Amino acid sequence: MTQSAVSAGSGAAPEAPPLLEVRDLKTWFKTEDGLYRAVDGVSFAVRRGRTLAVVGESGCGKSVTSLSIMRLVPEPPGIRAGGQILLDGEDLLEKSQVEMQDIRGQRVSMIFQEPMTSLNPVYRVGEQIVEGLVKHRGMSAAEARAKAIEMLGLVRIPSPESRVDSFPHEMSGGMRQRVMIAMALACDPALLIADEPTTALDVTIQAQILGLMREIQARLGTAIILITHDLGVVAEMADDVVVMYAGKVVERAGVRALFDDPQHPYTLGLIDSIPRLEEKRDRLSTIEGSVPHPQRLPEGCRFSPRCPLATDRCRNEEPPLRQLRDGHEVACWYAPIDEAAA
Amino acid sequence: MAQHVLYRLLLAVPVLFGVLLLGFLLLQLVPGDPATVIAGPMAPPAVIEEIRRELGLDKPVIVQFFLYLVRVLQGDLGHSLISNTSVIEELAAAVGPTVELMVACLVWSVPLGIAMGTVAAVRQGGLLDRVIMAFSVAGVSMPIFFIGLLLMQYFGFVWQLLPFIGRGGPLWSIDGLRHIVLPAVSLGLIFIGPVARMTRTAVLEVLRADHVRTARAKGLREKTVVLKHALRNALIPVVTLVGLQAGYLLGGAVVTESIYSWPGVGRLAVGAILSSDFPLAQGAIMVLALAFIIINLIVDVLYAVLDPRVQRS
Amino acid sequence: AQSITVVREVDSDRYDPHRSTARAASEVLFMVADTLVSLDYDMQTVKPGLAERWEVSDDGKTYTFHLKDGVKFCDGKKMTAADVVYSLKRWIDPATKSPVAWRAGEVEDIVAVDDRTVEYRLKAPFSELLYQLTQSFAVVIDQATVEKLGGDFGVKGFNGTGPYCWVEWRPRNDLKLARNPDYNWGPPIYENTGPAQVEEIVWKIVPEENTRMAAVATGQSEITQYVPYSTLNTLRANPQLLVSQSDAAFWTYFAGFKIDREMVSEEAVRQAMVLAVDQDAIAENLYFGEVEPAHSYISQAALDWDKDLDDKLIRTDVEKAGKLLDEAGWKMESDGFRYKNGKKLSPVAYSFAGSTWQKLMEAMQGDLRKVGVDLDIQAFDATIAWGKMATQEFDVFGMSYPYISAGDALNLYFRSANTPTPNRMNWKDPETDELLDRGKAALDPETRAQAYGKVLEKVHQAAVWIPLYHEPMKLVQTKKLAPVKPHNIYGCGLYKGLDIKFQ
Amino acid sequence: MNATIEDVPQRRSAFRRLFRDGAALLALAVLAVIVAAALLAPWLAPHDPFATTRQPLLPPVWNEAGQWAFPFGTDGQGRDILSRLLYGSRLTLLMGLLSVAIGGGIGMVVGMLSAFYRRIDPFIMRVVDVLLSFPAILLGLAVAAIFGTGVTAIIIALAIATIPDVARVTRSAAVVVMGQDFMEAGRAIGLSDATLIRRYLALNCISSVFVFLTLRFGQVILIGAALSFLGLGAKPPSAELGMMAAQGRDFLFFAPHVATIPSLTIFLIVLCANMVGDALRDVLDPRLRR
Amino acid sequence: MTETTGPLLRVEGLVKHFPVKKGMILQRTAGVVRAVDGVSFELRRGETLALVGESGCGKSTTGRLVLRLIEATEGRVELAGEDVRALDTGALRRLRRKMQIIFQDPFASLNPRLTVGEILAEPLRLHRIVEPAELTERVHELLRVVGLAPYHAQRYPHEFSGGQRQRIGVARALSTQPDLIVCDEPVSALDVSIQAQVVNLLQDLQAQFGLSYIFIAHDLAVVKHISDRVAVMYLGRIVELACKDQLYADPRHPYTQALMAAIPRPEPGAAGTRQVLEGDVPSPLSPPSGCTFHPRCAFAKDRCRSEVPSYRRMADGRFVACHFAEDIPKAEAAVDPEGADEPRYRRRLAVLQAARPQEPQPA
Ligand SMILES: Nc1ncnc2c1ncn2[C@@H]1O[C@H](COP(=O)(O)OP(=O)(O)OP(=O)(O)O)[C@@H](O)[C@H]1O
Ligand SMILES: Nc1ncnc2c1ncn2[C@@H]1O[C@H](COP(=O)(O)OP(=O)(O)OP(=O)(O)O)[C@@H](O)[C@H]1O
Ligand SMILES: [Mg+2]
Ligand SMILES: [Mg+2]
Repeated sequence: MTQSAVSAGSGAAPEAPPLLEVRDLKTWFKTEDGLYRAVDGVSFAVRRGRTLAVVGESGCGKSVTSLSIMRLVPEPPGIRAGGQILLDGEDLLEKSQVEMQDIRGQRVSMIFQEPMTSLNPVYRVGEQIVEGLVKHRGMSAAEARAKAIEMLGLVRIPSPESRVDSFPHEMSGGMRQRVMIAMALACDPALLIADEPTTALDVTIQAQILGLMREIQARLGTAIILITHDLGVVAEMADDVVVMYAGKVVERAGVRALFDDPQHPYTLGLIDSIPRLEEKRDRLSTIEGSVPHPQRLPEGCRFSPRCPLATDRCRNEEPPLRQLRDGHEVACWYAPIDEAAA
Repeated sequence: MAQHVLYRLLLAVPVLFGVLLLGFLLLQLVPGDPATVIAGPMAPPAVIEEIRRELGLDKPVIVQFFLYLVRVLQGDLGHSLISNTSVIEELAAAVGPTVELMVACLVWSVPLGIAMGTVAAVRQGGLLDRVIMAFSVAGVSMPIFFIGLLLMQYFGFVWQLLPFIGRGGPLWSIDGLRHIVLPAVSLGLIFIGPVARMTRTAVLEVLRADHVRTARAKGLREKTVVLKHALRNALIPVVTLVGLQAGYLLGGAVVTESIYSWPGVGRLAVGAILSSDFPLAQGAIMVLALAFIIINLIVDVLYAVLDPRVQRS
Repeated sequence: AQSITVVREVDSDRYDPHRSTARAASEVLFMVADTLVSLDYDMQTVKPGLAERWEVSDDGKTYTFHLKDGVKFCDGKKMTAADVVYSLKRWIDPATKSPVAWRAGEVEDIVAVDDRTVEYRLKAPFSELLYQLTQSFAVVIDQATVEKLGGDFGVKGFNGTGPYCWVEWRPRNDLKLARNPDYNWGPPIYENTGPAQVEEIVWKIVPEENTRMAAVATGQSEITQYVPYSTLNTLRANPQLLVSQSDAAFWTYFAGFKIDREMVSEEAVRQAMVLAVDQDAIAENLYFGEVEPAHSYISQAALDWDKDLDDKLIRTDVEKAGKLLDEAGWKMESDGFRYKNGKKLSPVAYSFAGSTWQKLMEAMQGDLRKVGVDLDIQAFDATIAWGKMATQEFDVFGMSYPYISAGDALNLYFRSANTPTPNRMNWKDPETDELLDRGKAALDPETRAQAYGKVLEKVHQAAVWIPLYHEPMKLVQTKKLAPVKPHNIYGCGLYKGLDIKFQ
Repeated sequence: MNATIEDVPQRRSAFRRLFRDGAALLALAVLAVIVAAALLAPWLAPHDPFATTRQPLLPPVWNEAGQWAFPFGTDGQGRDILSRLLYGSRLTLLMGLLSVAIGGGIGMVVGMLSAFYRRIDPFIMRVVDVLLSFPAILLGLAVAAIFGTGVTAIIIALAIATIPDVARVTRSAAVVVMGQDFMEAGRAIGLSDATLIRRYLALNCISSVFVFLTLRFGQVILIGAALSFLGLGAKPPSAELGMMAAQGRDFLFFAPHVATIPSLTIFLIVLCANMVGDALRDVLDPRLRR
Repeated sequence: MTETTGPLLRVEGLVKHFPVKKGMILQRTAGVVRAVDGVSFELRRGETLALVGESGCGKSTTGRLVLRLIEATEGRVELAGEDVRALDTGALRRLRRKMQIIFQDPFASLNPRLTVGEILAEPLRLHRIVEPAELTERVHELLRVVGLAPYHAQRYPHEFSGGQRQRIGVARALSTQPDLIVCDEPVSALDVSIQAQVVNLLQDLQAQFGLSYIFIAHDLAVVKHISDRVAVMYLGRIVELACKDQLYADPRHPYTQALMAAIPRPEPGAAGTRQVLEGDVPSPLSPPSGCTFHPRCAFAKDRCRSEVPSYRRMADGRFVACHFAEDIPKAEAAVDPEGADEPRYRRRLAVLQAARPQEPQPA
């Protein structure tokens, strides 16, 4: 498996070491019903100022991956089963929870899917933004409040001076997600993890939020890990993409390479199964079957039961993530697929 | 918020009316006849008849209820059939001790219960959790009179550490304090269990909530997360449940007061019902129901203080 | 701060001597007020009270009482013969509706001859009068206070000439009395006839007997007569406590039959039931031998008990009981109970709720089971019970009562005129009435004893009661107090409380 | 095609998971033993529970003065405590069971109707509030005053006191169910209200109500015992645990076993019921699952 | 009757106001949510009409009103010429056979206490669709139709994955052999790969049974794929209703334009150029005056603020509710249906499809 730093997908200079590198991360859950290998060998890297998208179907381990980086997986039932998470070379998996408290919110921030429930309903939004500033920046209450107002302005909340004293329930979903972003960015983190930040929002609001994130990234140079299952969002936002399936990375590429030249049968199926506005088709192509239940993971390649190309080798041996070309890796024994057959 | 409280107050009116009605009806159906009770065992029928007329007992039930309501609204709850004292006066004398007992019980049991529940939730599955939960399940399973009698036997009788009969005086006097310890502890012991359990459940639930994850993601200290972000939110359901448990507490108070001869409303009510002292029983039931309503009103106010979401609606 | 606390089981409904018949009322009334004459510890000798001496006319109809000088009410007002007259007349005034007015005899008039002389005139001789005048119903009260307080008399306040004065009553909680410092007219049965020796007495209501016992044991109460028998031995073993006893046991517990009810109308059935109940076992098991098992309807030590009856009393004999029932046609069925004409021998018994009667009834129930009688117990709380027991709907009732003499007891329970209460047996017998009249009017003790003896024999023969036990007076006190000698008047062990003092 | 459709593995059934909770299992076993002993009382009891002997207040066997003939000693009237305990548990369990069943049944119907017909909901909930304002013990006293003392009175009182609580619990469970699409689906199919309530609403509420009733069962027994303690209680000669405890109270300080043994039995029954209820809730209420 | 010629469903001026009540006893009406505020459309047999719009705009409410799962405040609903709102309980229940619903949430739409077999048998039994003896056979057939196996009948819903549950929901809707199925966001909760399966299934069933769909969705791409005509809703009203080609090629209502612009396209580099609609959706409790869209509309004029635009038919046959529908410039982001290039990976995909075992056609 590639241990070296992943190089750029779209021709950027490879010299800068990545901000965050995840190597062979394994996070399992031990529950009454058995062992769930929710994340089982995930590797990727995030570069400064760039956006990495993680896509995959529900339950494939996207959120667990991001929570693992934040070290917010509850233990028990979670188990750190292996791997490394290197933030500027420091392994986060080795840190104690107390040490992590200084990293969270300061160097790595996170925003979540549900803007409705991710803010504490009993405190004013200003207060919730201020907390991090006081903790990490040691600001006085007045300074922190000024900064909070500034941040609210940054995320385009109208009249931030008064909104800073609103309660979350007095705001719409879009506004709350803006507050979440303001809160996450308040301490100027190098990395922002956004776990499906727009899934719960309406399309028009989603467009607003995505635009805002792009704009802020351009301004602050924050690296972003964007978790989503919407390929449209990926295409729009990402520089690099990681495709996950059943706890594993199946393909890793620059965004153009991925959409133009998907290599893994799963990625291929995924990209082709979404209807597009631009084309007219009688039937959508499908991937038959459904995601394996994490307790019934198949032997060998986890996609093999659904893969039309699967052979005995696929069913018995797990394919490693191989570099096909610069910045494009795929975990399939048969990649690149021999197109001559068609 | 004032509006919210006012609204809850208004809401209490029909409840109170229902309580009055129920109390009245219940005692209407009682087989003992107030007139016979007043007249005494040897009175001739004529005398009893006369007393009936005096009391309005010969009128139709509806009229009696109406008359009763009118009197109640005028603050006249009648006279005790047994001791002939004014019911209002007897109740007034008994309310203080009951409030004292309640306060003395709540003041230690609720914070302790909340603390225990929080600790158990934070240490979920651990030894401490198990010990606390075992304690609280034992607490809710223990007959209150058993706790009372045990405490009385050991602290009062065997070790002679504390008095266990009646009230010693106002709470600020040494004697008053000494006397209230055992009743307050007995009553509190049965209340800690439910509070701890409710708190644990609520805290566990909140700890799973998204906003707690947000707080952690901010890098806040675990203590801050638990105390500021989890507990405060968990208190909202706990407070509501404490309000719902008020009936349980009042019931416990009745037994506790009886065991320790505590001169409160509960004991008064039991005595009055047992001796068919209708006006007094009605009054005492009303006061207890009123206490329930007031506790729930306080709960509502607390709720509004704790949860900004209710303030506007 | 020489204050003592006396714990007791129940409170009275009020403390009006003419309207309260409960022992709980008398206990306090004896302390806050005085009677013309007092009763000695032997329960037989009448001694001076407010009256330093008295004369009885030859026809037994006029009693002249000479009052002590210098007697004052608690409020400082001087007591005169007018006060005595007022009090006694209020007692018998129909407007007072006193349930115990009959105890005053058939009064023609009561007059104050002068400030210190009262003449009590009867229509017919009443041999018991002096005994009745020792009771708490005959205490002297202050007219002004009665009129001022109206319905609140004996509730909010009281004014008497007793060794203690009324301070405050909190119904069902406690009643506080303070010593009357000017008191010096105590009855001669006490060594101390002057002011009481403790400053304050608090009568505290503690309904739970176990708690009362614990209260004396832990010094929260200095003295009480209301401790459970079961604990007396433990208390006797306690070096800090003293248990004393009055030998006169003039408080009797019995179960009465309503003799005109179908189930118990046959004398044989009643006799069988009396035979079945094992009073000795009850006294031993339930009361730890602390009470005197009763086979007679009044204490055999009471005035005018007929000694001839001693050998004729029905004693426990289960076999004989069974035989009697067999003969009467009540056949034992397979379920262990007796039936006649398809009807089960299952008399309904009304009793007071509360542990004493509950245990007693259960014990009787157990004994009666052995001969195939299924006693159906229905217990009622005190206030309801009185009403219930005035009805005709039960076969058996449980009751207990204090008395001074045979006449006292018999006149109360066996007069035809006293149906339905207190003659709940419906014992209507002209001969009994005539004998009772004779006894009541007798001018010499022999005639009286003879008349009452006849009645006693009659009712014992008819088996109208199941006598259960005679309750002796037992006081438990801390040794910090000088030994208090128990009295037994109306079951009030402390009587006037003049001998209560700290060592 | 079907071969490729992965089925979700079957979750361990509630009972299987319940059986993995050792403490709950133990509690269930103890409860079963007590119930069996109560049912078999006539065959198990060494003595007539009502027969008095001449040996009152005999201590239990673990005390020096104890006798094997009376393993738990005798009460104030010399009756065998063990036998009375067996018979007493019978009555106590019956009392708890009946009142919970009656009150629970009515409460459940009321709660479901309230959730199903939102129009009558505010009215029903007000009535429930009023009922809730009567602490169970007071209700018990009042009902006992009407019907006379005895087990029936207690059962009625406890059943009435159970109604509002169950109605509330049912209602809140039912409101959640009502909000789910399958209710609408049932209506769309054309099912009648009665069928919807029976097959859709009731089936989905019953587990949470059942858990609540298990917990309530313990409470009901406690309140019943407290009522006995306050002077109501079963009619003699029948034995009931609460009444036995109350009678034993007279000897508490020097023959504590008379009060403590029935009290501890109550405690044991309630404790086991609560533990089973807790475990059931953990199993059936996924939110609290670890 | 005009059953065969007329539209299957005709909806006219449908209005639903939810009173917002305050107070527990006196229940004052504090205001009304105008969830649906005058909606009219027709649906032909075998046609799919999509309802799109943002959350809370009244799509589901419209669907439910059509099925009379909730009572309308005003308006007329005709199914095959029958006035649905006038039916009594019994007649309504009989009519329910003809119209069914599929829900969004596959987890909440099946009664967890009934087995799949029972769920499917219930409507069959209720409407006496088959003889009792044939019940099991019919249930199995339904399962096969939606791509499940007969042995699944004994299982409970929680033993299925989301996609499978959605198929069960479809089977239940099919069981009564309805004419109309309201699909309330049937694929929104599903993963992309599963979504395609269900969309295909729905299309196959439509072809097979001649069903009519009201297809509620907010994913315009899916809508474009499945529907014949599309109705765009905003705050309880239809703002534009047109044939799908017309609508996607040249949306006339500014809101439709904005909605289309907001959809992220799975085309790297496509973003950045589009204009984003500002502001939030107003509360339906107090909708803006005039045209409810005017506060967010880039083309709003004074008239829009005061005058409610009528819902009118334009020259090209579409319906629109905008005063200036004819004058609005054509949106940049509008879709050219034939504009897409053949993706580079087509050949690779063909390999994949060739390798796949032949899909069974529904029987
Ligand atoms: N606390 C936990 N205990 C047990 N299993 C867990 C836990 N958290 C997550 N899992 C399991 O880990 C797997 C991956 O979950 P994860 O939340 O990462 O999926 P996801 O890709 O984020 O899906 P979605 O798109 O639905 O958010 C799931 O199968 C889930 O059941
Ligand atoms: N039972 C109800 N009582 C009160 N308001 C309701 C009710 N049902 C729906 N509403 C309101 O009516 C409006 C339209 O709701 P509806 O569910 O039809 O929207 P929708 O378009 O289906 O939204 P979504 O995309 O979120 O499903 C919303 O504002 C909603 O809050
Ligand atoms: Mg996720
Ligand atoms: Mg909807």
